[in-house]
Amino acid sequence: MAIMNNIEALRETLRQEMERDPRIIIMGEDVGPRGGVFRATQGLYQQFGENRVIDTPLAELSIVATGIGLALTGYFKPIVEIQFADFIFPAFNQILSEAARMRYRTRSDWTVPLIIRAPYGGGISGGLYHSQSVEAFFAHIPGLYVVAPSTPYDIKGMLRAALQLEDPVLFFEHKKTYRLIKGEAPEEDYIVPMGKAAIRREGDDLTVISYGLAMHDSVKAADMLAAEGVGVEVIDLRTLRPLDKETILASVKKTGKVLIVHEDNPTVSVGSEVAALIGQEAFEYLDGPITRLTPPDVPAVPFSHPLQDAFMLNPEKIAKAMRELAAY
Amino acid sequence: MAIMNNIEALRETLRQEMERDPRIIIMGEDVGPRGGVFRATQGLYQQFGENRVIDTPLAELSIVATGIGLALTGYFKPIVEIQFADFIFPAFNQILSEAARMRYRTRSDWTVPLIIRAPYGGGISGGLYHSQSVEAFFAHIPGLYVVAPSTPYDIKGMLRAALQLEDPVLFFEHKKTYRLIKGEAPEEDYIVPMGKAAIRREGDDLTVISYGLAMHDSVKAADMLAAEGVGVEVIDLRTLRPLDKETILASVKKTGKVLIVHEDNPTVSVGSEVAALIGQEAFEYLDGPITRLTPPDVPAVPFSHPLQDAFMLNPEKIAKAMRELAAY
Amino acid sequence: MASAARNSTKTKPSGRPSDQLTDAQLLKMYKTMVLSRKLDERSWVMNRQGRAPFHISGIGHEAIQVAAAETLRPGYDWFYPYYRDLAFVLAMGMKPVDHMLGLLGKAGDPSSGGIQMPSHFSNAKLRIGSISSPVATQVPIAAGTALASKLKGVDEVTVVCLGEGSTSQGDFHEGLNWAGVHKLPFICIVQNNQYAISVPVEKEMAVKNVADRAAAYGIKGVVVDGNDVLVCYDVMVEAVERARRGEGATLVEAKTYRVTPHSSDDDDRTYRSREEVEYWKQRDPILLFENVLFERGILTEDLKREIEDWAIAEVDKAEEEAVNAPYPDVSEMYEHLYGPAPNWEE
Amino acid sequence: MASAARNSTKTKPSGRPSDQLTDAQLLKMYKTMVLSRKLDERSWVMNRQGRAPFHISGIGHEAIQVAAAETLRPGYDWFYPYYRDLAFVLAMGMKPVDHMLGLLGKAGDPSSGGIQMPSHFSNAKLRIGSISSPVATQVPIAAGTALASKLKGVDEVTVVCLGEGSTSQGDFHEGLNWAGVHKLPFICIVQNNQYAISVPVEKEMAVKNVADRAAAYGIKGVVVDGNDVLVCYDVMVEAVERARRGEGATLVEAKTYRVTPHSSDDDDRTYRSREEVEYWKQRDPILLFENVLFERGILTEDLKREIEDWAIAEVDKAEEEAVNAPYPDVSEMYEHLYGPAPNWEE
Ligand SMILES: Cc1ncc(C[n+]2csc(CCOP(=O)(O)OP(=O)(O)O)c2C)c(N)n1
Ligand SMILES: Cc1ncc(C[n+]2csc(CCOP(=O)(O)OP(=O)(O)O)c2C)c(N)n1
Ligand SMILES: [Mg+2]
Ligand SMILES: [Mg+2]
Repeated sequence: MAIMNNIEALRETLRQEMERDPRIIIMGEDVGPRGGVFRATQGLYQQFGENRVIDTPLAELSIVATGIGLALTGYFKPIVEIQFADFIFPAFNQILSEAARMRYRTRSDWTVPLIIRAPYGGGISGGLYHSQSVEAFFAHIPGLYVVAPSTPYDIKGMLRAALQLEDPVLFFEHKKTYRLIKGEAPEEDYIVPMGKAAIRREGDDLTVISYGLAMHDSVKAADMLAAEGVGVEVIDLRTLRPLDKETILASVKKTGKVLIVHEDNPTVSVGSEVAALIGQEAFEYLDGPITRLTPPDVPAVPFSHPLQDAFMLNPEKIAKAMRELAAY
Repeated sequence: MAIMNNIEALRETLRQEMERDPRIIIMGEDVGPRGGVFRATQGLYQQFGENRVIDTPLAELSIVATGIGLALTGYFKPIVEIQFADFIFPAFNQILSEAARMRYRTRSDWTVPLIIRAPYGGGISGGLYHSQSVEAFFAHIPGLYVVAPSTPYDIKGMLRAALQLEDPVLFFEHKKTYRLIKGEAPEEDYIVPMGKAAIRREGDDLTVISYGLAMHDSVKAADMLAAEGVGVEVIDLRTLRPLDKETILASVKKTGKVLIVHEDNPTVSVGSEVAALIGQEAFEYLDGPITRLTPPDVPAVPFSHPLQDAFMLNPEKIAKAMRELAAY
Repeated sequence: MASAARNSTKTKPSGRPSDQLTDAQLLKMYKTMVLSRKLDERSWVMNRQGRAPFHISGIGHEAIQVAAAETLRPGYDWFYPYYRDLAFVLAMGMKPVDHMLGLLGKAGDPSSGGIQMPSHFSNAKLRIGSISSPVATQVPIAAGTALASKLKGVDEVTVVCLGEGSTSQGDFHEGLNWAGVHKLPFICIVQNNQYAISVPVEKEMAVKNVADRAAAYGIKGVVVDGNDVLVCYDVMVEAVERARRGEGATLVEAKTYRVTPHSSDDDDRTYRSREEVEYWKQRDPILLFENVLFERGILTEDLKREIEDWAIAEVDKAEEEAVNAPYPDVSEMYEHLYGPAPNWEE
Repeated sequence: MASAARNSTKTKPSGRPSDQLTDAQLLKMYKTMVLSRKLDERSWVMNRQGRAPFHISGIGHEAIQVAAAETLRPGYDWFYPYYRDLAFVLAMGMKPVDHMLGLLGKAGDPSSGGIQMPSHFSNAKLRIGSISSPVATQVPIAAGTALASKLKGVDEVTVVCLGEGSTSQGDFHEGLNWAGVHKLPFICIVQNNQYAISVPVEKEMAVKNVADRAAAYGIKGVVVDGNDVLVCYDVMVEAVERARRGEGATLVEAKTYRVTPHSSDDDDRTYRSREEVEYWKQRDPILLFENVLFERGILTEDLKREIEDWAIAEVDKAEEEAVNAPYPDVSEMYEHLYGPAPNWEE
């Protein structure tokens, strides 16, 4: 089985799926000859031509809106790239008011099979506006799928799953994982279903619920705790809307303790929702407070190195929180 | 003491404060001769003239952005009206990326003392796009104050408080309460501080945490429960960011049971955050699941009457949830 | 009303496309305008009687709408309307009862099954796109649809409507920019009724004509008297032909007037004079069209009355049908959030 | 370099505003351009050496920037820059070390204390507005600031810069619309360097000149050779005077070229030819200005070398100072979220 990193998995899947389905077209800033600022679309313009890999004006509102208009016809399945998740907000109204509500407001007469890809997350000296985690805003919106795959296997499988849906999907890729995370990604056709979390590591003492880069750090921290005799179960949510309630609740019922870890700022976040879910539906099984670990509740990752380091999560910080909760 | 409804309290406060402080200007769609579609600014154009009450182009992005630009100079304190909260999303990027981050990214060299008023909420046959609760999106954003006063007293006091701040404030007014809710609003100068919840009704058996129209319904439901011998404490959050943790936690520690009630859809909402807070910081005091009651997790209030009725909360639905939790 | 009669009244043999309209077509257009007007007036009445919570009116806008529709192929071309496009959607094939069902929030409302407010038209079979309430969002969406036709290599045209006030939104700018960059088969019709609710056009923009904005996007801009159905038709024929031939987009500005309040929630006496409204009532597009039809001998007083009676009867029927139609079941609220997921569990 | 010398070289007594520039002014402008260039080049070196994580360059854009600054009153007029405006902010009063501190994310960075990426300029005392990364947001904000000056009745001018690609954003449209509607003392300078990262201008817009967009807003539009500092000055003088006299806004399009990659993360060989870049290097604004200054006898080879040495020494000093400056304390991350709340507890 091929070993590749996240960006390679993404690129390969885009290419394979475009070869298979002529309705797929890619649009975005610099996705053409340049191949994307992170090289997600490298070679695709050359292979598929300017009618299927379209460099757009610098205007996210209309990148998403024209994607909606293309999708509505049924002629095409657009995958649009937002260059950095931080720049998705000009398109917020189009995503919320149009893409997410089209099916509901027309009783499925019109649907928007649109994939919006966006690199998010910090740790790459991107400062306030090239580092943001933006998933909370979208996870609040009925009508959207929101996913954050973080392994090559999942990127492949979830992109394929997204392409099979007739609904809009927000496809968030932690940019720091693009080259950092390597793993197996089978050649053959497979999908990773939406709404299914993965258990990355089993354990009986404590459940960690995470996603993205923080999930990888959580696995490392769990390894440290294992050496200390504490069994930590690490759940990778993968899909942030809809949440995989069964997997979350089953694990918490088993361990009785839960630590929620993500890079997004804490207030009104995906972590809040996971905590609320557990507090309501697994209350009787809890042996300790529903604990959250996130960066501080500040606008986003500061540029300056020492601040960025202090902001970002890492295995040590997570292990510390695990220890405290395990000792509760 | 004068008895008035919410819209009267709003209008009177705007007038009084504009008389006091010549730096206050109002901008928005139809705020001028028309006096606003809900009449919040009625008479102000006539009294203060077209340089202080400005009818704007139909463009929320620039209503907020020019408000930011006016505020930055220090010459003015703009209060901008978004005609319906549903239409705030074109301005989302300006609010999030500019207003909310200006102070942080300039170490307080530049500040944005801007008030953004927006009528929100359903029950007025507004359908999907004239009924939304939008507070969750903003409550996630560090750098913003988010308030949802729902009595004449609080509208007066919190608008005055907002005008004393040097930071952006999202001022959400439940439009169904405009004429429905009446109450005392003193003549004299007073403020209701940001970040302080109000206990609307005391009780020992159960805490309800709510805001907006749902809070008023919760008080009615609490009255019903009192007749049944259950003491319900009703907390009106009033400020959604930052939350009044002390008041919330103190009440929950007293009653051991908590029901969170709001009109916004549940997933990744203010209710999620309140639940997460309690699950982490009052865990040991809980005698029952952290319970949430909201409308269904669908895009917004449907137009058709039977659906709207089924969507909206009311005292009966809330009383039912109270009873169930009390019996736990 | 034989074609001879029509030819005899053809006063200007100017080679205008509208000269080619047959009497039957002209009468069909006239009838649609009258039908829309009666339906609209009835909606006001029902609102004032407390039987419909909300109505937003297209009265005064019928000429440009019906003219434009006459130049399109319903069910082939794509149309993104706005909330005043009652006459437009009727001309494209929607029925009076469709509007009435929406007005009352009934289950059978084909636009949204009672989910949306009235006049938020949609009809997938007719390729009438669904509109939301936030204005101007439909413009860049329509550009995307036009791009789809172009990429697919079919000669479909996409038409999108909005009000002049809504051209202040960024969505308008971005949509037209795409139409220019990709030379799209795209027509944007701005129905300039001189107000955005209460805000007069001078406070919305510093240009005299919205059509002047076309030059910013390298597309064609045309101003037309939106109350004159025949010149509207002429302009639209040209725009549609250009679009079909792959020659690019047109921004059509139809100057008109909203003789009613903005919506049933508005009171327009607070911001404009009765004289101004009266002036425009004299320029009513139906009145103007009638003059032409009378002049050409196509319409007679009798026929006019006949058409009005027919229209009222249609509206009566539609109202009755809608009143008797069921409301959506409450379970509907939970439906249509997501499509069925593929069968992923192997 | 007495004024006599200058007059003797005054080849075109055309009544152009730039004819009134004294030798001292011209040399000051030249020095700022050279200083900016050297600082910019050093930033590239430090990035390539792995000492600075990111740099975004203004090389090639110096002429319009320095010319525009020369027409403004620093600390009185309001200026919203964009990330290529290194020469502009230097001309307005920021110091090389200010840039260096930002480049290295040091505590003393006056723009953001190391919170923002480099070249996200801000200086409240100089009335240089803070910029974020999402492009074009500054345009309607700047319109608001210009409105403030107008409402207050002071003759301050607001200048805002952005790239041509960024004019595709709705923010640009909305900001310029306000400038037109309110006839604001507002100047929008579009630095058209023909690319938005890799996307050439033909894919961004269907008009030849961004300045053509001015007509959509009822404001004045001017195209200027952005590499010719003197014609830039001429155009800006007129725009500033119009603004100060209350005659309204101007959209100035300065045609120029980005001779470097978009940023230190870019590789421009993937999307444009070396010949194209070479062609534009021959049209370097500093080179062009030197030709004029040589011709007029204001600059000599010796003086040129002297100025370059001075600039490099300034850059050396700035670099050293910044390298030795402390990083922000981690506690800084938690500060400046909100201002101190008034003392509300009575
Ligand atoms: C984004 C947004 N902001 C505000 C509104 C409220 N609103 C509805 S219609 C309207 C005026 C529209 O004016 P115009 O575009 O000229 O169209 P007209 O109604 O005159 O036909 C306003 C402000 C809205 N629907 N959407
Ligand atoms: C809203 C937004 N989208 C995307 C980006 C990423 N980005 C940064 S600069 C740039 C190109 C800007 O081009 P232009 O406006 O022509 O300015 P130039 O860099 O050429 O001076 C892009 C796409 C951004 N900063 N903001
Ligand atoms: Mg209008
Ligand atoms: Mg450029």
